[in-house]
Amino acid sequence: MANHSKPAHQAEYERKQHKEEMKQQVISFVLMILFTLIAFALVMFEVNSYFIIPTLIILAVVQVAFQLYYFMHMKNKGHDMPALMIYGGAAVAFLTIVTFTSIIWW
Amino acid sequence: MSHEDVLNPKHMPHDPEKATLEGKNKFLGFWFFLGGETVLFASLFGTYIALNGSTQGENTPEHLFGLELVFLMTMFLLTSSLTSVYAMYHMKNHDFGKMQTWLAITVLLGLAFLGCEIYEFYHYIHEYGFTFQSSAFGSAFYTLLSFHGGHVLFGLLWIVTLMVRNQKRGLNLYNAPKFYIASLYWHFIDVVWVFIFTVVYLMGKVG
Amino acid sequence: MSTAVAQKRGLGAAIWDYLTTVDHKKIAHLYLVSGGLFFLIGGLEAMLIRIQLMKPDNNFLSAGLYNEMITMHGTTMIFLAAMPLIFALMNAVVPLQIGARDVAFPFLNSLGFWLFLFGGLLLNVSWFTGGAPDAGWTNYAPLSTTSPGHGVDYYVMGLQISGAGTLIGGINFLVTIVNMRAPGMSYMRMPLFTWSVFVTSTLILFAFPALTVGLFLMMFDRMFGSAFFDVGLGGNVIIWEHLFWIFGHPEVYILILPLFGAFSDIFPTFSKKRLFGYSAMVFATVLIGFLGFMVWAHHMFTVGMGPIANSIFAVATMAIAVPTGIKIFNWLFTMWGGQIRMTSAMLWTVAFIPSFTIGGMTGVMLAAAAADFQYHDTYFVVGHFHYVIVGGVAFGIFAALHYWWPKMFGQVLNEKLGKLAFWPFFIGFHLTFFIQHFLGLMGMPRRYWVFLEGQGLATGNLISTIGAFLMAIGTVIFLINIVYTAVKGEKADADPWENGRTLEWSIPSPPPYYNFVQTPLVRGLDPLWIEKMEGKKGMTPAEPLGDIHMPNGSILPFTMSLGMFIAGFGFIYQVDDKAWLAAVFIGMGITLGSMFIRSVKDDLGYHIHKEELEADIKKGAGK
Amino acid sequence: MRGWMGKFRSLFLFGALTLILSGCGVDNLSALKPKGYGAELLLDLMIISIAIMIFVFVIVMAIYAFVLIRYKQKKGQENLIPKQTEGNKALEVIWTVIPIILLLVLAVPTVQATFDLADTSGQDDENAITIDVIGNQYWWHFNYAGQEIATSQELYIPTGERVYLNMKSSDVIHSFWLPSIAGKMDTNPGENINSMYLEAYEEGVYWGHCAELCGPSHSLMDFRVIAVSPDEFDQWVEDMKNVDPEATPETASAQEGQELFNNNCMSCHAIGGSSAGVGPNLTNFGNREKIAGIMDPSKENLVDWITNPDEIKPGNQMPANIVSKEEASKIADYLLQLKHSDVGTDVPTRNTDE
Ligand code: HEA
Ligand code: HEA
Ligand SMILES: [Cu+2]
Repeated sequence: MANHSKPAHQAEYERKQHKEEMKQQVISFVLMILFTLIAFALVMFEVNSYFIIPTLIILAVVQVAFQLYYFMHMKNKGHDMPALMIYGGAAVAFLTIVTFTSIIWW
Repeated sequence: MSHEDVLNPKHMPHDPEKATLEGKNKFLGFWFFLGGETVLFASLFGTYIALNGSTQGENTPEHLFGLELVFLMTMFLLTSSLTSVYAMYHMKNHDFGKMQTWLAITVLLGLAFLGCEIYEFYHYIHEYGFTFQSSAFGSAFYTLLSFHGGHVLFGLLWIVTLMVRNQKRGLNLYNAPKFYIASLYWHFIDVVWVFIFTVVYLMGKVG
Repeated sequence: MSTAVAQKRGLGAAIWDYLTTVDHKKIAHLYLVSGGLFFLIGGLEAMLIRIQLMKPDNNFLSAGLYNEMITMHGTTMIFLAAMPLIFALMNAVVPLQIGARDVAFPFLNSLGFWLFLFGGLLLNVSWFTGGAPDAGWTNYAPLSTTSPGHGVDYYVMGLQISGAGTLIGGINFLVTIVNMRAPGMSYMRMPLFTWSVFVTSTLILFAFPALTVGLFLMMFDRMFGSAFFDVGLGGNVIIWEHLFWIFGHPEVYILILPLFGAFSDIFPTFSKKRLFGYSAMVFATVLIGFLGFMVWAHHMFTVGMGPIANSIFAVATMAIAVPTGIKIFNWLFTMWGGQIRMTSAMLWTVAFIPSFTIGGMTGVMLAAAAADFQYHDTYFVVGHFHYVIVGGVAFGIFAALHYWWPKMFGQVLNEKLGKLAFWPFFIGFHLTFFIQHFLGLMGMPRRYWVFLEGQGLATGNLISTIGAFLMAIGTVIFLINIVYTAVKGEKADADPWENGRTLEWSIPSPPPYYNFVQTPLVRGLDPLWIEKMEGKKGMTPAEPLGDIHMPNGSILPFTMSLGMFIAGFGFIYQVDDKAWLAAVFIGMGITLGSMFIRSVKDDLGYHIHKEELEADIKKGAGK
Repeated sequence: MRGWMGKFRSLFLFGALTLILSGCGVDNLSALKPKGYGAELLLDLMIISIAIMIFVFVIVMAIYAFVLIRYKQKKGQENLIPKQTEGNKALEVIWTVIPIILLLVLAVPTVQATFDLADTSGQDDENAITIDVIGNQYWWHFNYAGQEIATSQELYIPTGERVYLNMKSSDVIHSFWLPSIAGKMDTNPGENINSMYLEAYEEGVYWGHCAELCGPSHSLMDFRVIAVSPDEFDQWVEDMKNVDPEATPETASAQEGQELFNNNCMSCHAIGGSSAGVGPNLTNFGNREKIAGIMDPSKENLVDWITNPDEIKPGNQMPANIVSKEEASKIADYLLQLKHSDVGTDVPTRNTDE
């Protein structure tokens, strides 16, 4: 399990890897802030169009994907089961929301 | 792996949060729990959307919501997500001190968020007389928001407990998974908030 | 340390041991005993229902009491009897089947049990405090939100607490199955019972949160003046129906799938043949679980969702017949060409096939949306679901208990008494419920306190009541069997059925508290059978003999749940008197305090030393 | 094993026998004896599905019986190890595909019938009869839209014509079920209205039930639908429009009863007109098939009801003991002579033999 005698260069390599990952995370953070800004701007400046609601939703979904894949490391190895369960939950969530936005008002 | 190894490892592995079986179990179990939470919040969102228009003719979303505060809250929470990522970054580099620092910043941002939320509720109740009981919309709004706010509060208590408890003993293979899943929880709270500001506030304003 | 406690003996020590245990085998006992008691209570309620419906215009129960009776019967049977009995089987068997020493979260396992038990107790306290819930187990708003008294409040709090326990249990088993399998036990080598527990746990994970939310909304409406279901303030009563059934339909598969799994293990054992179409069975299980989430609105065909929604849900529902049919035929062909031995366990299993098939078929008939305008809320539906639930779930639990009893208690249940219990129950079951389909079509709605004279319903109801008494006789004989077997006290072998195929039969009955001295190496499906066919006595170990790490027992799960129980009363009665909020604070204080202790106290468990194990092997633990 | 199967068979025979004994239920109540368009359509659909189910069941049981008889372990075979078959692709495909086909066969008429019964577009037609149905704990209110007619508990419709119902509830959810004419539909509280239609083939008094648990007296929330010929129906409409709520009754007792009724009961009930009070509209009460939907229309029963409604329908809204027994008797005299229309009194009632 734990590699008890870790050579120095290995540790160095891992640090580098972590740094690389951190860089990606900062980038995704910047993008998330950007998406948020766009979303708020669309609404605040009353850019009225047919597409505003779908756009808002897409912005939110992309942002959430960044959270999940970068911040929560779902892109990394060993996340098959977490992904399965999150997608399972998301599928049920989707059905639920569709129901409550449509047939509840028969 | 002996207890001695878990509590005072001579060398920290690459992924300290997943180095022990207990850690792996916690990690996976917590993700599964988040899968369930997804459905929980979906049910709340569904209810909110269904009752969106049931305002009894007053205090409609358009009328109530101000986006400035919401924007501020969003920034607090999104940033706190980044700071908790920094904390985990330092955990992986086995730098306990920096991890604690970043966690502390995360906690402060979380508190700022909660403060804004409490102010917002106070404002609605006292300025508009818009309460949990005034209409089905009111019930749905406060329920959804408070479930999220309750998660924030719980997350804060959790992280603070972990920080205080482990202040003296530093990072080890026993507490690393605990820190890690607390940060997962924190990110999930952020995910929910993204949908809240989109569905409740922005779409509410658009009408 | 549980060894030390076990040696102390004495009743007090034994009770303390069970209060603090985190051993999955003991938790299985706890689930079995409490689930069994609740089954008797639910059964007693069923008997009272049947006595009331014995003849037209009967006045045995009053109208209000009757509604309480059906509500508590349904709720008790589903949440407090069937679910925990299933959890008993899961706890007793799954870790053994995958070659694990314990579940992934022993502490949470115990917490799940105590939450369930305290939730169930809370629900049943309502009988003594002025009236049980009376809005049906489905608790539709606004009947439930306007129901006077505190009955529905007990429903809400009781189910919320026990539901939390179930959710915890579900996550625990998911992680156990993913992370704790013995070397060589790939997913496609898992016994079908384990597979179906996996799928069931996933269903629990995704279905229970919807109930949780529904119950919260109901609680807020009843206790804190919100307006989710108050049409006067813009609320919508259909929200409850959707939330309930988004949970409720997967729930019925949560009930049946583990028993499908049990049958899939029992058929091969008593036919001496491997399961026919193993991969198809796995696939069908997963597919049933998946489809189970897309059909909930078939309970709402008459709500007025419109023909489009009705048609979609009708067709989706029918689709479930396909994977279920695959299972039925695979079971039949497992027996085909085998050597069938009719033990009591097999008797229940074999009886399940026609019974459940009838229930499934009436299910498909119900799924024909338009025709449901006639069936819905009539005794046809009551007939349908008792056929699947009693003919599937109850038969399954009886079968599984006979099958795994030796593993759980170290004794084989008496075969003669086993069969003697079966016959009255089986005949009584068909008598009770077959006729109900016709009663429904002849114009008898369900949840009817009385039916009137001159509607042609008297004979059928009388037959139905007689059948229920036969079922009671069968149950009593089963209880006698348990006592008789315990008193007689004959020890069972490790593999008492001689043809055991899966890992649990490779270790003593009952297993030592650490299950496996050495983790076994799995070389294929039905690992024990493979070794036996190669002339070996038992499994080849995958590791050298070494220290075993074990978790510590803890009283905290008990106190956490107790806290919730106390807080539950506080929530219920603070409506009348705000002083009861004190109970909320005390209860939550106990719960959160226990959680706090849990999180700041290191709990690293202990080790069983090699020497101890070697001594055990001498006594026969390794086999 | 043979004994086992034998018992099983006799069980089914027994079931079938009881079925024959009890017939298919009583006329005008049983869904198995349709007297209207909807019920007939649904029975046809049921028969299709039952046929499919019997087909499948016979196959399952045939394999089952064969396997259990043929492969039961015999004495001396205890050590035999059968061949460990893994599966059989061809067989598995067969028992996947055949059910799919059977289900498609069932799905098509299901969808057709679902759309057919949901088609209430006919109510836009000018001549269409549309009735508002309101479920209450524990009685039914019927309002003939556009005509100043309101009744309770008993609904008059013409035969051979589609009558459209627009349904809702004033309190909890109820369900309007008329097994021998049409299916059922829930009445929900709130804004949303459900629609269905009735089309009765023959004249008759049809029995309906509330089918959604609605409180302690749920099982007593019965109603009647009286189908009469279109001409008679027109006559009925005419009669009902010309009700004089103030008409003076003949006997002295009834006159006193009227006085008492006006003073004590009118705050909730109504006679004539379309006002939906808190309680049922009592127009034409003297011709009602049943009192409160469940009791024979004798004076004795009516007095019992007026003095102690809670003992007859537990949990209902009508207060007990507002009047004394003597007063109730006079009110009963008044109510029982309220015969505003003779239409329907000669319609063949339900078949009551068991
Ligand atoms: C263990 C529990 C369980 C199980 C397994 C099922 C299984 C099924 N159920 Fe059932 N159901 C309940 C428990 C269960 N149900 C309960 C408790 C209620 C009432 C709740 C309440 O209102 O209180 C209910 C109510 C209910 C309704 C609503 C009725 C109403 O209220 O009006 C419907 C409607 O579609 C339905 C359908 C089905 C179907 C299609 C299946 C299918 O899964 C069945 C599939 C199986 C088979 C079909 C048999 C084997 C298959 C073959 C041999 C292959 C060939 C077959 C064909 C081609 C047909 N069920
Ligand atoms: C797991 C689920 C389950 C099980 C096993 C059962 C088992 C039985 N059920 Fe139940 N039933 C439901 C779930 C279940 N039911 C549900 C969900 C409803 C709907 C409720 C609602 O409408 O809201 C329902 C409704 C229901 C009704 C309809 C009521 C109505 O609509 O008005 C009827 C009527 O006959 C009935 C009968 C029975 C009978 C006779 C049994 C028998 O099989 C029971 C056999 C067991 C016994 C007979 C136990 C005998 C034990 C003793 C005699 C010893 C007692 C001693 C002590 C307590 C110390 N049930
Ligand atoms: Cu269902």
